[in-house]
Amino acid sequence: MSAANILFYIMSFIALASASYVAVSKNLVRSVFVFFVTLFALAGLYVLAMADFIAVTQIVVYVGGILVLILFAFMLSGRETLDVLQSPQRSIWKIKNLPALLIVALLFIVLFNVILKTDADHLGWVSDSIKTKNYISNSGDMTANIGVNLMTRYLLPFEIISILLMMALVGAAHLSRKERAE
Amino acid sequence: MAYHALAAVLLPLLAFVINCFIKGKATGWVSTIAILLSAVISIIVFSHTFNGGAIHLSRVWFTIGDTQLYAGLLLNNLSILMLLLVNLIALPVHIFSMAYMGHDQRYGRYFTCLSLFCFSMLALVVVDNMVLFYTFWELVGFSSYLLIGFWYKKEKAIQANKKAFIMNRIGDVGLLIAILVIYAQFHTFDLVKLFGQGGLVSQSFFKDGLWIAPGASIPAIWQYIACGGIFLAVCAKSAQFPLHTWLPDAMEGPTSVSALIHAATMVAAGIFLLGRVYPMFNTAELDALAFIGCFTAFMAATIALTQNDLKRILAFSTISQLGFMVMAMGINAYASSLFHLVTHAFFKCLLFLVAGVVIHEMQHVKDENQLDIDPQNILYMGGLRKRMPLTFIAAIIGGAALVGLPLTSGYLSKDGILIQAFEWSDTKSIGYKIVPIMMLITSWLTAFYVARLIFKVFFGKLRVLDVKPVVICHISDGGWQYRVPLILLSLCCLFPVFSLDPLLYEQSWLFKAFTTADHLERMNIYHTIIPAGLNILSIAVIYLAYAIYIQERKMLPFAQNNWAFDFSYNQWYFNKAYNTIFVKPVLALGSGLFWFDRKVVDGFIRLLQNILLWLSKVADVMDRYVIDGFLHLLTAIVQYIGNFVRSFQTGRVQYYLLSMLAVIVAWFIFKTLI
Amino acid sequence: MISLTHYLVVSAILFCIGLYVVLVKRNAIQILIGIEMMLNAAILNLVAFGQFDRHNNGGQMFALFAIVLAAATTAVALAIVLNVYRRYKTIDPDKVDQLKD
Amino acid sequence: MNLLTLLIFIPLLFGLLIVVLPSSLRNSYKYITLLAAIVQLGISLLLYSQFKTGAANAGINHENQFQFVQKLPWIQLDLGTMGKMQIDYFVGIDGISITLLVMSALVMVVAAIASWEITKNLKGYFVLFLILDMAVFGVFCSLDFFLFYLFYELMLLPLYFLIGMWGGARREYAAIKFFLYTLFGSVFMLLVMVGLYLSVKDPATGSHTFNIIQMMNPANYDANSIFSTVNHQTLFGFPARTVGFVVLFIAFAIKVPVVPLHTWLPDAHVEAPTAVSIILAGVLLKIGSYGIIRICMGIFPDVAVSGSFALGLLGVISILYGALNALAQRDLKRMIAYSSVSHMGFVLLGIASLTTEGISGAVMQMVSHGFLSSMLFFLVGVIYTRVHDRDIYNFRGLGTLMPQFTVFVMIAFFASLGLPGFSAFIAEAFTLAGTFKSGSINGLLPHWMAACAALGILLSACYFLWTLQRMFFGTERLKGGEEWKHALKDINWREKSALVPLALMALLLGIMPSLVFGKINDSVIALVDFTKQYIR
Repeated sequence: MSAANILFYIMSFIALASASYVAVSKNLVRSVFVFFVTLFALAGLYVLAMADFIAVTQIVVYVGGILVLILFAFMLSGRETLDVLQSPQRSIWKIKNLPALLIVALLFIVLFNVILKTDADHLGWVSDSIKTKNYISNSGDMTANIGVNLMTRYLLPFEIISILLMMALVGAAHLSRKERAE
Repeated sequence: MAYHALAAVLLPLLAFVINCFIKGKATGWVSTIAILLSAVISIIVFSHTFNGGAIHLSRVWFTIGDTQLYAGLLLNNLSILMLLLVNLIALPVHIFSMAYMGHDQRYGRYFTCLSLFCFSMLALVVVDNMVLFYTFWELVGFSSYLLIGFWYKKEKAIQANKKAFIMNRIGDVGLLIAILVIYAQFHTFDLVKLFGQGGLVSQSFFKDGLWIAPGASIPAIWQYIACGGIFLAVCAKSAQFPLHTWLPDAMEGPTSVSALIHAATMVAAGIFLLGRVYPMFNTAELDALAFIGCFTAFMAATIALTQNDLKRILAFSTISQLGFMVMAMGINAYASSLFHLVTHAFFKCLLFLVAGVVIHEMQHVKDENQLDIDPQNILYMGGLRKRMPLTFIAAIIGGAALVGLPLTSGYLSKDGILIQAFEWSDTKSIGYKIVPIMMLITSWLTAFYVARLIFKVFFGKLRVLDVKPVVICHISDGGWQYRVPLILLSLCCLFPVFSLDPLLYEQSWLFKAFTTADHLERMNIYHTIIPAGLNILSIAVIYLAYAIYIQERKMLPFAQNNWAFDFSYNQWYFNKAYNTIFVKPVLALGSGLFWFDRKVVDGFIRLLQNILLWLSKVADVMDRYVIDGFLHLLTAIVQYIGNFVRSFQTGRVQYYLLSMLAVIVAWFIFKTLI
Repeated sequence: MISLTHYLVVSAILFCIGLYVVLVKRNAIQILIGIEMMLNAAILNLVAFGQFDRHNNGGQMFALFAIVLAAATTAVALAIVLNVYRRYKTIDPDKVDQLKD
Repeated sequence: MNLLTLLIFIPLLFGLLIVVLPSSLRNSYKYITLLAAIVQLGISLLLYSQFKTGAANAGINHENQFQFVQKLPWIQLDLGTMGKMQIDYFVGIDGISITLLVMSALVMVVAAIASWEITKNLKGYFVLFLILDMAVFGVFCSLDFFLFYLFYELMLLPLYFLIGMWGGARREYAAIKFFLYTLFGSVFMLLVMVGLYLSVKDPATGSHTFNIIQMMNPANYDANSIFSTVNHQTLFGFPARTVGFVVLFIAFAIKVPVVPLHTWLPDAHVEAPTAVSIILAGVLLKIGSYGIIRICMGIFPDVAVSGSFALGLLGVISILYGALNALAQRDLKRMIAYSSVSHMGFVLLGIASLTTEGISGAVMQMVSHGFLSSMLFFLVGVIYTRVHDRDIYNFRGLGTLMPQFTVFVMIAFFASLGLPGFSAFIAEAFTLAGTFKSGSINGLLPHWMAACAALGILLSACYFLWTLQRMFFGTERLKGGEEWKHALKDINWREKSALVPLALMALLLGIMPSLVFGKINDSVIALVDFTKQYIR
């Protein structure tokens, strides 16, 4: 077992465990912060999957943007949310959550089954890519390659995404604007 | 003449109808005038048609199927005689009643009923067919019912009239059956066709156990049943054994009624019926008739010996005398029987009217002194001959006629019967001798109780004084309404009315009218010895009674505490016996059948009902717990599922998502598994 | 070289956990977190498969876009959450049951 | 307008009028009902006076001899291979129906007068009363079996409600009992009716028919049908025609009623209001016996002849059994009900004799009993409305308190026990005469039956006289004391107006039986001739 594998298990354990905690926790604040951990662990997994640029972006956008936004929203929603904080429900395994759990478990089984059936490591195009050495190794020049691709091959989606992002930000700003009293 | 007779019959009906709508004293006059006119007419009819051959008048009454029913009059000697007799008896009784019932509140009702009776009785004697005969036969019973129960508040009276009607009904049923047999056999109800000269009945004969008539035949037994039915009818109407017990009880009615109905006319209807249907009977049946009459006569006479009720003594004497007549019919002494019927009607009516006067006066004594006595009880009477001489004389004449002493009408008729009884028994075996001998004894018994009656009532001293020493007594013969009838009837009890020869019954016009034989020689010794012996002994018996009741000598056989006395006093226990043998079992049968009806017939229905109910209950249980239970289970399951599913349907977005996912997962699983 | 299957399994688990959070939580913000988890599970897949496209970098590229889109949606979603809160004084999506004013 | 149709449907018209009238006019309902009954009586008297007699108008099994006939096609369905379904509105009368019509009309008038005492739910009562009225006349007139059955059933329902809603304490029990009994009978009648329908073909049209008169002709039966007269079919191992006869007989015998199917009668009578008792005893019982004559004997004469011994025996048993039961009663109304059983036994006996005297006597008894039982029940009603008690033992000496009433009671009692001069005597005497003659003429009934039945006359005297003596004579003693004494007023003009016609009719028919016999003779002779051919 290589060091990469060990790291992978550690990372994935952290990610899944923290995600689980988010799922079961009744404490909103705590779950938001544990969610950071999940995101960090995921960023680590990206790194292990040879996508260091994505990992960085992940950290910047999520941790820097989304989580801060969430915290803001959380702060702004005020007492209601705190009420929820103050009255933690005792039982975690409530009967009404059972169907959800069941469905989720079933879905997982289905997905797992599909994954096993697919046998992703020996898919046709994956094997081809290994044969033609078209896979990313520990070389370190991938960021440049991403930048070139972004400006050439993926220019149109890139632009559309940027417009979309702008529209979303403008819209979000508009929505969260305080309405005048009428 | 037929229309005259019809008028005589219908006048009392007219009086009845008028009396239904008017009230008060006028009713008495209406009825009396009607009966007076009727009597006058009937005398005219009698004088014209007696011995003049039969008159038959009939009209179609109605048609049933192909049988025509006629309504009509048949006037032959028998009916004309009866028509006259009834009128002659009814007239004095009407006059008597006007005084006797004068103070009764329901005076009008009394005369209404009396007129109804007279109509029915007169119609009964003249009608020409069996259906009408039965009709009026029952109507006289009905009017007698009304009159016995005239004082309807008296418990005894209403018991008596019920008894009278029901016992008469037994006879009616007998008569009805007889009529049915005759109708089925001869297809006609007409009396002339049936019983006339050479009529259908005389053409019928027995052969091979069948009774064969022109046109039909029937098992011979039915001839006997028909005759039995007629006997039953006679026994009921004429108070013969075994249906005699109603007559003494019927004395609860007004005395005038007893005089008319229960002494002279209605009770004679039985004899009249025998006279009408005489050709029906064969020898054996006539013998039975003779024995019935003989036994009844004897029995009633023994009972009369010990009774203390004035009217009851007379009632039993009536039964006894009717027994004589029935016996006479039985021994073929047709004419004598009818002769005795007529003479008896007069003297018995007279005696009853005497009794009426006496009771009336005793009632006065009772009311004026507020005594607690029975005005009819002879033990309280006595010494009345000085206070009411006319009544006394009438009683003596009536009594003498009843005993059959010479110079009275009773002598003529009764001795005739006795003589013929002896002659009849000569033609039979020795056992039949018992009949005339019994009749002889009965005659002497008659003499004794008549003497006892007269001595107790009219001789000695007034025994009311034993109860209360000082009483106010206004006892007299009463007004003209009392005197006239008594005198009239007394005259009719004497021999000249019937025969100019006071000793020979054969010379009587009445006897001749009904005898077909011309030879009236005094054939044998009986004709002399019997009247002589009978009367000598009768006088001895009367002296005996005199000795006992006036001189008050103690005679051993007449002690009042032996079984014979009790037996006689209690009227041979017939009432008790009938009560136990017939009345109670019938009532018990009725109750039993009602029980049967309620428990068994209805119970069966109820059982069915219960079974049905039970079945339905089972079905109900099935339905409720099995079929419905299954449904309930289903619904419970569905409801549970529904409740379970409903918990998702809360309107929460997430649950919708969940269900969508569920479908998707299901699809996945489905695809994966297959 | 870590097996693709491992990534896929981790991603599946993460997706399921995210889904669970979405289904169960009563809080709009938490639901948003659940959605983010599911998105991240998808991104993980993209990234994992992206290893085998060295020239075009398709997987990584779309992972990048997805992250950006997630940011945009989050921004809008949070704005809506704030608005809802302002109107209804709650952020429980169940209780938000009126579309009109 | 056909007089019969008018007669049948006049009550319905008046009933509709009552339905339409508002409740505020409820006091007029009884007058309307009385008016309807009187109009009917008038029409029936008109029919009676126009009724032609003579052998050419005998009726029975000749359709053209019926009078006042109205025949309209009513339901005609083409059933394809099964032929045509033919139901006619077919009414007509012969001698047997005409006297019953007049009797029923008079009884209805009396019943209408007796309805005065009804106080609750007047509209319902009088409407039901008039429907019942219509159905009764329909039954007597209809010559189509389907129509007959329709009216027969139509009678049942109003009666059920009349007993069940306006009756005494146990009215529901009595009503249900009555209903179940009669329904039981009529359901089976329906089966036989359908069987007959499928067996009989109208020779004129060739299709099946419900025509009663066609059913009387043996030639109209299909050879292979269930009730065929030629081929003797069997049903459950019994001859089919016998089964048919017995079933119809049971249906009618329940109505008559014949022992042992009589137990509904005392209960129904005891619980029913007076007017309903009057109709029940006066008219409905006659429908049973009318049905036996018209339907049972008409359609199954062969079985009627062979079964006449059993019929006669039932009649005798009814007479004696009813009379003995009456003897055991304490309830006046119940006693009279049992006496009805006894008296209707004579009807059955007379019919069974199959002689002219017997059947004439039976019809006479039907008419006579119609009047007399109405009178008796009316009289009981008089006492009951005054003190609400009917126990014979609770009264004594009513003769002093109510003299006029007592006179009517005596008339009714003596007329009922067969005192000559009243109709019942003629009826019973000729029934018995016919029965006895039967033994000699056609040999159907043994002689002893008449003799036994004659005992019934004796027993009827016993129970009537006992009641008379117990209740009306003697010194007055009442259970209710002074209170009853005040309540027991003598009868008023209204009651008299109901009683006098009945008493007069009983007397008139007793003196002039030709009023009945004159009209029925030809029909009776025709009926006897019709059945004679089956006597072997």
